[in-house]
This record gives sequence, structure tokens and C-alpha cells, in this order.
Amino acid sequence: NQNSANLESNKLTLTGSSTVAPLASEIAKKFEAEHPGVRIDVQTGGSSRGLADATQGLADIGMISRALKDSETEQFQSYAIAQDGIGIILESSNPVQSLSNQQVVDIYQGKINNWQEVGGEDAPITVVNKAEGRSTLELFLKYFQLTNSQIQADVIIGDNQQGIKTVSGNQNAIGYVSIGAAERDISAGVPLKLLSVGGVEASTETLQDGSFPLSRPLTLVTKETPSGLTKEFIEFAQSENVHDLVEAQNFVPISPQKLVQVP
Amino acid sequence: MTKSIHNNLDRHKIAEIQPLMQIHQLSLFYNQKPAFKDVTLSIPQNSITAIVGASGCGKSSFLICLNRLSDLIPGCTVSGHIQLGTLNILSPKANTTALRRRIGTIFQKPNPFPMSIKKNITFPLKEHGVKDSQQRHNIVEQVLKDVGLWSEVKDRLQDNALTLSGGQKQRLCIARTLALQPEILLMDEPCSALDPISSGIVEDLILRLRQKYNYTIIIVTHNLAQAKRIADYTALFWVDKGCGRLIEFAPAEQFFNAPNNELTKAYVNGIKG
Amino acid sequence: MTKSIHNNLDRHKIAEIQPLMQIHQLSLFYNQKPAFKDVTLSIPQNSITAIVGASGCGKSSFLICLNRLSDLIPGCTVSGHIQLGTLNILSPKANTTALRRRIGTIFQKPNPFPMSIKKNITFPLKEHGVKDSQQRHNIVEQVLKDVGLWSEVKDRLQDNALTLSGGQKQRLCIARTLALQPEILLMDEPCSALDPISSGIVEDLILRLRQKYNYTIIIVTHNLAQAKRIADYTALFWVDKGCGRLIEFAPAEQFFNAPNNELTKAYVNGIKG
Amino acid sequence: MWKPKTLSLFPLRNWFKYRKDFLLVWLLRGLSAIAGIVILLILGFLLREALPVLEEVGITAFFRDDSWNPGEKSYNLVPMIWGTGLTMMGAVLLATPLGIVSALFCHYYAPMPIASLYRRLIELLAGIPSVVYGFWGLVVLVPLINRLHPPGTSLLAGIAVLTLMILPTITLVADASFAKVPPEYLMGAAAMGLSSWGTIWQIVIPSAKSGLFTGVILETGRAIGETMAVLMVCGNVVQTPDSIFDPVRTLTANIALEMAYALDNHRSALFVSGLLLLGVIIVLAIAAELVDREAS
Amino acid sequence: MNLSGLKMIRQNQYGLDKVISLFFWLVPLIVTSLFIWILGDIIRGGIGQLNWAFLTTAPLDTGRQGGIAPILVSTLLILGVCLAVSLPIGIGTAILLAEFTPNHNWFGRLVRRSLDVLAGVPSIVFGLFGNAFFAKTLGLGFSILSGGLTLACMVLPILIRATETGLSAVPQEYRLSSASLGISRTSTLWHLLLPAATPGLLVGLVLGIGRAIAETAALIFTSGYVDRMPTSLLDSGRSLSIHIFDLSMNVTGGDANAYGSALVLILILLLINAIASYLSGKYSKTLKV
Ligand SMILES: Nc1ncnc2c1ncn2[C@@H]1O[C@H](COP(=O)(O)OP(=O)(O)OP(=O)(O)O)[C@@H](O)[C@H]1O
Ligand SMILES: Nc1ncnc2c1ncn2[C@@H]1O[C@H](COP(=O)(O)OP(=O)(O)OP(=O)(O)O)[C@@H](O)[C@H]1O
Ligand SMILES: [Mg+2]
Ligand SMILES: [Mg+2]
Ligand SMILES: O=P([O-])([O-])[O-]
Repeated sequence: NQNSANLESNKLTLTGSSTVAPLASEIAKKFEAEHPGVRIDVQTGGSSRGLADATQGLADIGMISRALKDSETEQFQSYAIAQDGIGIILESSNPVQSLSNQQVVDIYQGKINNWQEVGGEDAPITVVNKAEGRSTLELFLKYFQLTNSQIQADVIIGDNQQGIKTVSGNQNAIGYVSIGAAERDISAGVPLKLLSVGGVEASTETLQDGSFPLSRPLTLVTKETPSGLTKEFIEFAQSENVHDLVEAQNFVPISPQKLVQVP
Repeated sequence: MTKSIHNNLDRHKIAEIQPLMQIHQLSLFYNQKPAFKDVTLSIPQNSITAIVGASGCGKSSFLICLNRLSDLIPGCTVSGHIQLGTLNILSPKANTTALRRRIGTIFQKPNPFPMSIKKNITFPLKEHGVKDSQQRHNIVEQVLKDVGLWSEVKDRLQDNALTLSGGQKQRLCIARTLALQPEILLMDEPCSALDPISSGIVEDLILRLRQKYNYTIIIVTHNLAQAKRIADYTALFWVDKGCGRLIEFAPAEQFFNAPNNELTKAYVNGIKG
Repeated sequence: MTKSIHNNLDRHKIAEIQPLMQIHQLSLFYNQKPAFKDVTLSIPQNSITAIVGASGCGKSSFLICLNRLSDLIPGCTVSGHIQLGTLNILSPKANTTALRRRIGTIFQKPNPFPMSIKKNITFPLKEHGVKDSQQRHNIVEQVLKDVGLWSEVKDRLQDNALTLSGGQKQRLCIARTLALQPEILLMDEPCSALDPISSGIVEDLILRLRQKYNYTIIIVTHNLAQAKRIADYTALFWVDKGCGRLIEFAPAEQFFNAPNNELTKAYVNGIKG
Repeated sequence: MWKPKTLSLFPLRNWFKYRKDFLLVWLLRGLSAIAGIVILLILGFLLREALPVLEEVGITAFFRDDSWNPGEKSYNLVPMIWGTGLTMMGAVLLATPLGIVSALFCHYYAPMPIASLYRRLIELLAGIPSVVYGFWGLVVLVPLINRLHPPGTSLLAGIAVLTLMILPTITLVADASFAKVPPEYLMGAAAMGLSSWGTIWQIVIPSAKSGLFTGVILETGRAIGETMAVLMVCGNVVQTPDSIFDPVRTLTANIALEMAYALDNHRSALFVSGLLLLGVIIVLAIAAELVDREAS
Repeated sequence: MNLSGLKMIRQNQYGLDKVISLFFWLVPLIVTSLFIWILGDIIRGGIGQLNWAFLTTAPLDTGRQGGIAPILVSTLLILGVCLAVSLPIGIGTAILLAEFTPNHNWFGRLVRRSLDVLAGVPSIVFGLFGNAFFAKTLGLGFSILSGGLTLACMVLPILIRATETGLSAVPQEYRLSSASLGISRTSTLWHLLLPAATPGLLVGLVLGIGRAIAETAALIFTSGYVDRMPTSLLDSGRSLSIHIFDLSMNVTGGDANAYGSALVLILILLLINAIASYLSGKYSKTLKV
């Protein structure tokens, strides 16, 4: 005869990043299967919701698609569960094969407006940028040392797949998206290609070995030091048990030496 | 003929008859524009009152005040006083539902409900508490016979009432009202859509109602011959400066033979009946 | 009186008059149920034909065949033949728009459009190509005077036609049809909503139209006195086994004084007019 | 003549029957009060969430700042008001005639089976998720427009997709109001040999006016409030468009794009855009009210 | 004469009128072909996924594999809650506005305009509101109930406006003659006005259901993302539209199942609309004839 307190402790709620949510759901299902009686609800709504809900105690665990900012490390404990890379994509029939970092910066600042200037056809460039606040954007800006207000975008997108669909449907577009997602779509025949960044080929391999410069961790955050079921779940999500799930979602498992474990 | 008998009967009684409905200084406005003004008259119990007058003089408007149907017309306001027995009809506290059961109305334009012929009659009956379906059926048969419609529709009682011809519709509306046995019947040109035969049936019916069941009937008609035939009292409305007025209200005999007002005289004589 | 003059005039001419509209074996069905059957008659040019008969015998249904309005009623089918001059009215190829301009209709239930009084008349005119607004205005004045409505509404031509009284509405509908100057007028109990004065006006109008403007008029009426007063020819419809039949069609004089059919005799004599 | 036992036939009805109408009115009042409360709650909620940034930077910042860049503390919403207004207007201007013509077609032109098929089709379209419209717009429409004039994601794409989305609303509401045009009018018009078009333009449409008006209101609401599809095809660049091929961002897309990542003042500022949207709608509602009053 | 259902097409037409009629055929043709294009895309993409297993199994691999059974159930529950709440409130308010509030009454005008405002509130704002009010303040959490209630708020203006239009189109004569027979307003409403207003009501219902079933943004924050089979109304449940959104915008390689789910959604809608019009037809029949 279980009492309600017991039941309560058998339920876990995660909210936050839409990038992490599908992965977290899969991990949760596997966890539930291994721990009968436990229920884990994964909700989405964006990284900021993850942080907000974790603060207010509405969620046991928040999910964010980036590392904690310096200002946030005070408040939260964070545990990365996977790694995601950002690659620059073009439509596959675009003759341009590579771009230097400076060319990318110039294109995004509107200084280069035509593919001719970088060795392509005579066609205006459609610059696809991410919406304000997205961690992919922040990563991109940081690496190319830009501010968002300098960027002259023609299209602003939200989610990953929107970026892929926008670029794959427009021969003259340039954008940046998750490498794993792009790789998967390319192998499924979507007309896309990934450009190398800073001379490093964009692929899950270079991401895994740490040589690809543009990457972000997918992170679980808690307000307090995790304990009980929360701790158990985070440990599970970081374990090798779930590496197949991480890879199935086109992310890269965290290499063991970088792993921050629950104390 | 029954007609003359009862007419004579009444004429003698006039002085004794109790007024059933007293109307005092009644006016009706559509959006502040008066349709008729300052009508004062008393409707005697158990009588037939005919209202005549030119088109647009406010006859229909007058009728709809009497059972507060005017409430339903947006922008329509009524002033004055109507007393029915102990009931002040225009009082905001009057129970209009009960009032309208006591005072039935037949409209100029027949308007059966969009339901079956039978249900047009049984639905109001049910609403007024006649629970027994056999009894309802009997009433349906009875009132349809009364209006001379039974033989025409007895095989199609389940048909939609909107498929009836104009005259049939009107008789159905009369039947539906009779089924509720009101004390007073307001009829707004009930025969204008009827052929002479049905018209005759309805006239006979009106006389019978008045005679045997003590109905009080107020009827608007354009047919002076009809008014002459059936009315105990007759009222003439006329438009004066764009607003209806009661010109004369008198026992029918006097109205048609020795009217007080010049206008009445001209009206009853000078026109094609 | 004009009436008797033109009546006498016509009676002499009957043999010579060209039939304007020849109706042969006409039947109308509502969802396969016949409303009337096998009606054969010829409407002479420049005449007034009255159709009388009990409610529900198919008079209105008969009228709506003549200008193919029956097309508009779902489930309504017509068989037989109607010839108007060289035009086969029931042919699927007949231009109904043009046909209906030639044959105007006045309905039993007045149905002015929900627009201003003036626009009710000018809008169809515009549709039929009267481009000059002064001319349209003149026609409005003319036809409203013709139906005796001008003095009543001349100050409120911009008011919505739905605020008119029943009789005013009906006269407006007549005016709006007259404005189009049809050759033939079908009138379905045009006076049933009118007081005797307006009724008289309309009767005079009908006679005038027939006399001065050579209209051919077919009028359904319940008022036998009216039929007697104005009709050159009269037709009696009657229900036989649930289906309307043409009982008798004859010059009015003969119809009322020496009818061939027993039923006609009973009808013209035995009823309250 | 039917001779009744008057007294037993109409027994005194019980309290409930006498009070039925009274109860009904109060029941109805209660129900509409709930509807009213929802509106107030939403307004209150938006105000509460928007208040922090309004207190900090004031209302004028949202109209006067250089740009929309909440990360750098500038909050100009004006280009997005244009974006919202232009997409909405374009879509309503296109969808209204198309919808009304569709409804007229169902009523007066199409034979029964075709009309009911067409109606079914339109009903279906009312329920296709906006993602699907957006998706279709993104993979089909945008590349087409891109060929005309890059980048393809544009005001035009937004208007086109929105038009499709709101078309069912106006069509179905118009259809229902045409069903109520009194047949006597049509009969009268036919009897005078009026053309179909004349009848429709002068009689059918004026008699169905109030229903059509409702349809326009509802479709406008949907056009203003629509988020996902617009977000996918409009390009979302914060700028006042110079041409129909320029990308724009609507207020709703702004909320949807950024809410998930917004913190503190940025989040609060997004609620201001929600509030502003409501303001736009209130202005439109007042305009509608004036037009309505004028008409009646 | 009963003329409802008059068709102009039965008249033959000439000249300009003929041109205009051509136009009247052209517009639906264009609209239809556009929509067949969209529907065709969905059907082409989705028909391959559609089989019994797809409908009866749970999603696997974040929805790329497996079926949509729990999502189907959640969708229907959310819709059920939404309609159970919004129908009585919507119809009640519409009746109050159309039958018991004079047209020029300031209160009626205010309510109507407020509803118009409500109709234009973006769905994401409804979502955030629902999250704050139903999920947090009322403590319902991420649940089917929260989602259904939020949707109810959303479809309310559509329901009310359409029903009201239907009611106000009923001829005044019915009210007059019903009142003259001493029939209470309640019965008049039930037996005469509502049956006559069912076409309008049905439009509101169809539009409302359409809006509710297609809704994404409002549900992400209220009924949630959990794709487990719900066991009570207080469980979180993912709706089909969210599933479609997630698969097409957030899950790489989810397009095929997104199409499959969209096709299922459309089939459900077809079914619900058919049931709704059948029931409303029956309602107006049982009460009318
Ligand atoms: N709903 C209304 N709104 C505004 N004016 C109206 C309305 N109903 C009637 N009127 C006007 O009020 C006056 C009286 O109309 P009413 O219908 O009472 O006349 P009536 O005597 O019954 O005429 P008829 O014999 O033609 O039926 C007319 O001038 C008419 O135009
Ligand atoms: N639309 C319809 N559908 C089915 N039956 C109809 C329809 N219209 C009329 N009827 C039936 O056809 C018959 C003839 O009707 P019609 O209206 O022609 O009669 P009428 O002679 O004009 O009668 P009235 O003098 O009462 O106007 C009637 O029995 C009527 O019930
Ligand atoms: Mg009258
Ligand atoms: Mg008739
Ligand atoms: O939802 P995000 O993963 O892009 O934060």
C-alpha cells in the first residue's frame, strides 16, 4: 500500500529546450522501462522555460541547449548529456565548395551580396539567420565575433528543420544548423551540403574528437544538487546506456573525460 | 340566420354588458414615430368588434399592443393604459405568457411554424400542459374540422406546414390558436388570404365562438361587408397628419347606418365594398 | 362607368381576338404529387382573366408556370405546353430573364426588397437598362402615382420599404412591376392585403392598364364581386381527388350568369361574396 | 365543436414552469459572464507580464527605439505592427471576395452534389493545422516566389498562406448567412427578370450583410492571431517592407520565435507585443463598431 | 411555398450574367485545385504510413518510427474537454446576445466587441495564459484538462459569433407567433429558434473544431509534450498537431510520419464533421417535424 508521498517521489518532470526534449523523452522511456513504477514527463517550451521552471520548482530538471552562462552558474547545477555541432549549409547544387571565415562574416554582414564574389554563380545571396536568443545564434556570433545587429539577414528562422527546409528549397541560401541533423538529411537525399568551418570538416566525427570549433552541450540543469530519483535519472542520462539514443537523435555523446558527474 | 338573431340580442344588451377590456389613451411609437395616438375605447365582453380603416392607419399596430406582442418589436414603445378585468396589461409585472394564452392572435400574414401540420397544433398544447397524446390528437382533429381543413390535410398531418397553400396556412394558424381556447381572439385580416368558402367557414366559426363559447373577438378587416355581417361594434381608424387616430367607435348598426362622423359616413358609403 | 363600356366592347370582339397565350395539357407536380392537372385554355390578348376557386386548388401554382418561376422551386416539375406568340415558354432554351420581363408577377404575400422604397423601383429599372437617373425618377413618380402610393410616401422615398404597412407594401410591389412595363401581368390575389380604398385604386388601375396600355392580365382572386367587376374571362379551378382541375373557362358574363358546369353554378351563387 | 373541460385541461403549472424563462435568463447570464471573465483574465495576464519592462523603459520606447534588439535593450515594435497589419490586410482583402464568391457558388450556382462536396472540402481546410499550411508554404510556395524575386520568404508568401487559412472561415460563415436570405426576395427578383448577378449584388448580399460582417470579423481575428504558418513563410526579418517581396515579421511570429529563449525584460517585452496586438485588435473592433453603427 | 434551396443555376443566363457565372465557377475551381494540391501533398506523403499498426501502437524513436495511438487518444480527449466546456458557454452566450439583448444595447455591443478581440488573440498568448492560469493558478499542471480548457477559451468567440448569426437570421414572425400562443421563451428557443439556427451553429462548431484540432502553440504550454497513453484527464498528453509540428520542425527524418499524422488528423476531422452535421440534421429534424 503505497502512500502518496511515495508516489510523488516516483514522478519526475523535465521542461525546457525543444532541441533536448526528443532526446530526453527517449532517455526517459528507457529509464521508465528499467524502473517500473517511475514516471517521467518531458515537456518542451524552450531553454528559457527550462531555467524558469527549474527555478520555480515547477520542474525537477530543466533542459537547455547550451552551457550555462557565467551569470547562471551560481543558481544552477548543470550536467551535459550530449554534444551538438553547428555547421554552415548550402543547397547542394550551389557551386561554392568552401568559404573562409572572413567570407562568412562578410556575407552575414551584407558586405558580400552575390555568390559571384566568392566564386559562385551570379545570384544574390539569401542569408538565413536564427532568431534572437537561440543558443545556435549565440554560438555562431561568438565564433565569428559578430553582434546580432550587424547581421543583414534575409530570412530569420526558429527551429533546425525550418533552417534545413529553407536552405534546401533555395539555391542561393546560406544558413547554419545542427550538424547531425544536416548529415542525416543529406544521407536521406535532401539537397544540402555542409561546409567546413575554419578548415575543419563539419561532421559528427570531428565533433566527437573535439576538433570542430562550433559546438554546444545539451544540458540538464537543477536548482539544487540532485538527489534521489533526480540524481538517478541524470546519472542514467549521462551513462553509456543511452549513447545509442544520443546517436539516434543525431547528437554526439559527451566524451568521458569532459563529463561533469553528479557529486 | 343565426347572425341576425344574435345581433339583435346583443343590441338590446349593450347597456348592461360589462366592459371586458378598457383601453385608455393608448399610443404606439416605432422609434419615437407614432403609429397611432390616444386611442380610448372599451371592448364589451362577449362581443365582436371590427376595426376598419385605410391601409397604414395603425390597425395591426393597435392589435399587437393588446397582448403585449409589441414587446417583441425592437424600437416599439407603447404608452397609455389597458385594463383586462383586474389585470393591468401594460404593467411590466404582467405575466405575458399567461396573458397571451388568454388573448390569442391570428396574423394578417399566415405564419405556421416550420414543423409538421400536426405538430403546429400539438406543440403549443404540450407547452400548455396537455400531456395526454390521445387527447392532443382529438383536439387536433376537432380544431382542424372547425376551420374546415381536416378533410384537406388528414392524410398528410406529418407533412411540413410550409407546403400548404396560402389559405390552408391561414386556417392552420387559426386552428392552432383555437386549440388553446383563449378568452379573447385578436384577428388581423384573418380572411384576406382565404377563398370565399373558407372565408365563410371562418365567419361562421367566429360567430359560433362568440355565441356558444363566449369568446370576445376583435377583428381587423378590409371587407366592410364582412364587418357588417359579423360585427357587434365597429371602430374606424384613420390617418391624420401621418399618425393613426380612432375616428369613431360605435355599435355596428349605428356605425353603418347613422355614423356620427363625416369621415365614417364617407367611408361606409363611398367605396367599393 | 368605364368598366361596362370596355366590357361590352370586348364581348363583341371575342371571336376576332388573337389568343396571346395558349396553354395545353398543363400539369404541375410537387415531388411527383400533382398540384393541378391537364389544364388547357387560351388567354386572349388584351383581356383580363380572373381565376377563382377554393384554397389549395392550384391557382398560385398555375400562375408560376406561366413565367417559369416554377423552375426555382426544388422538386417542382411542369409538363404540357405553353405558347406565347412564337415562343414556347416551357422549352429549356427559352430565355427566362427576358420572359419574366415580359410577364410580370404580383404575389399574394407582398415581398418588397429590403432596400429603400425608391430603390425597390429604380434597381430593377437600372438592371433592365434605364441608365438616366432623371428618367428613372420620373418613372418612380409615375408608377407610385398609378398605384396611389405617391402622396403617402413621397416624403420618405429613402425609407426602408419593410417599414411600410401591408397594403403599402403590396402597392409598392405592383408599382415596381409596372415600372418594367410587362406585356402580361400575373396577379396572385393582389388585393387580399388591401383595404377597400386601395383595393378600389388597384382595380381601377387594372382596368386602366388593360384599356390604355393594352396589358393582358391574369388575376387570381377570392373576391367574386371583384372578378365580376373587372374580368373579361373567368376560370374556375377545383380540387378533385386531391388534385386541381380546370372546371370551367368562359367569358365572364357567361360564367356568372349562365355557367355550363353545375359546380360553377353552385360556386357563383351559393356563397357569401 | 370541441367541448373542453377547461379547468383540467390546463392545470396550474408548477413553479418551475412559471419561472422557466426567468431561470433561463439567469443561466444564460452566468454563462456569458464566464465568457466575459476569460477576456478580462487574458487582458490582466498580459498586463501583469508586460508590466516590468513597461515600468522600466516606458511605453514610448516601443515606438521610438532604433530597432528591435532586446539583447541590446532596444524594443522598437513599429516594423512588426506594419508586418502584422500588411499581412492581415492583404489576406483579408483577398480572402473576403474569394470566400463570398465561394459561398455564393455553393448556394446559387453549383448543383446540389457539387455544392455539398465543396462545402465538405472547405470544412476540411478549416481544420488543417497551421504547421501543415506553413510547411506547404515553405517547401512549395516560397521556392516559387524565390524564382520570381529572392528570397521568397516574404510578405507575399505570408499573405498567400494566410489567405488560404482564413478562406474557410469567411466561406462557411457567408454560406450560413446566405441560407437565411428569405426566398420571397429571390422569387420576387426572378419574377422581375433580374439577372442572377443583379439579384446577388443588390438583394442577397445586402440581406446577408450582418452575417458577412461576422465572417469578416472572425477571419480578421484568425489572420491577426495566426502564428505558426506565418512564422514559417514570412522570413521574420524585423523591417518595414518596401515591397511585397520583402520579408516581414509579425507580432505573433515575434512572440513565437523568441518567447522560448527570452528571459527577464526580453520576455516581458514580448508580452508587450502581445498587448500591442490586442491594442491593434481593439482599435479594429472599435472601427468595426463604428462601421456597424453607421450601417444600422 | 417552401423555397429554401432556390438555385439560380436553374435559370438560363445571357450576356454579362453568363460571364459572371463563369467567374463564379472559376473561383471555386481555383480554390479547389489549390486545396487539392495541399491535400494531395499530404495524402501522397502520408498514405504510405497509414496502416492499422500506425493507429494502434505508440511512437518509437521520438516518433520517426512506430505509431500514434496515445497521441490519437490525447487529441480526442482534449477536443472532448474543449467542446464539453465551450459548447454550453458558447451557445448560452450566443442566445443571450441574440435573443435577450437588444441590438443597440451597450452591454451587448460591449460583449460582442470583446469577443471579437478575443478572436484575434494569438494562439501562443492563449498558450501562455493557459499555462499561467489553468496549469499554475488552478493547479491543473500540464494536463489534458488544462489544454482542453485553454482551447475552449480560444474557440468561444467563433462558436458564439456563428451561433448568434444563425439565431438572428431566424424570421421574426416565428418569435411573434410563438409568443402570441403564450409559448415561453425557453420553449420557443428550444423548439423553434435553435433548430432554425442549427446551420449557423454547425458552422461555428465546424470552425471551432477545426481551430481546436489544428492548434499547436496553445497546447505546447498546457497539455504538453508527453506521448504516453493518458490514464486520466490530469495526465499530460501530446496532441496530433503538436506531434506533427515536432516531427516536421524539430525531429530530423520525421517528415514521413508527420505526413502520416497529418493525414490521420484530416481523416478524424472528416469523421467529426460528418458526425456533427448528421447530429445537427437529426436535431433540427426531431424538433421540427
Ligand atoms: N416595424 C415597424 N417599424 C417602423 N414603422 C412601422 C413598423 N410597422 C408598421 N410601421 C408603420 O406604422 C404605420 C401603421 O402600420 P400598421 O401595420 O399598423 O398599419 P395597418 O393599419 O395594419 O395597415 P394595413 O391595413 O396595410 O395592414 C404604417 O405607417 C407603417 O409604415
Ligand atoms: N412548395 C410546395 N411543395 C409541396 N406542395 C405544395 C407546395 N406549394 C403548394 N403545394 C400544394 O399544392 C396545392 C396547390 O397549392 P396552391 O398554392 O397553388 O393553391 P392556391 O390555389 O393558390 O391556394 P390559396 O388560395 O390558398 O392560395 C396545395 O395542396 C398545396 O398544399
Ligand atoms: Mg395591418
Ligand atoms: Mg395561392
Ligand atoms: O529549443 P532550443 O533547443 O533551440 O533551445
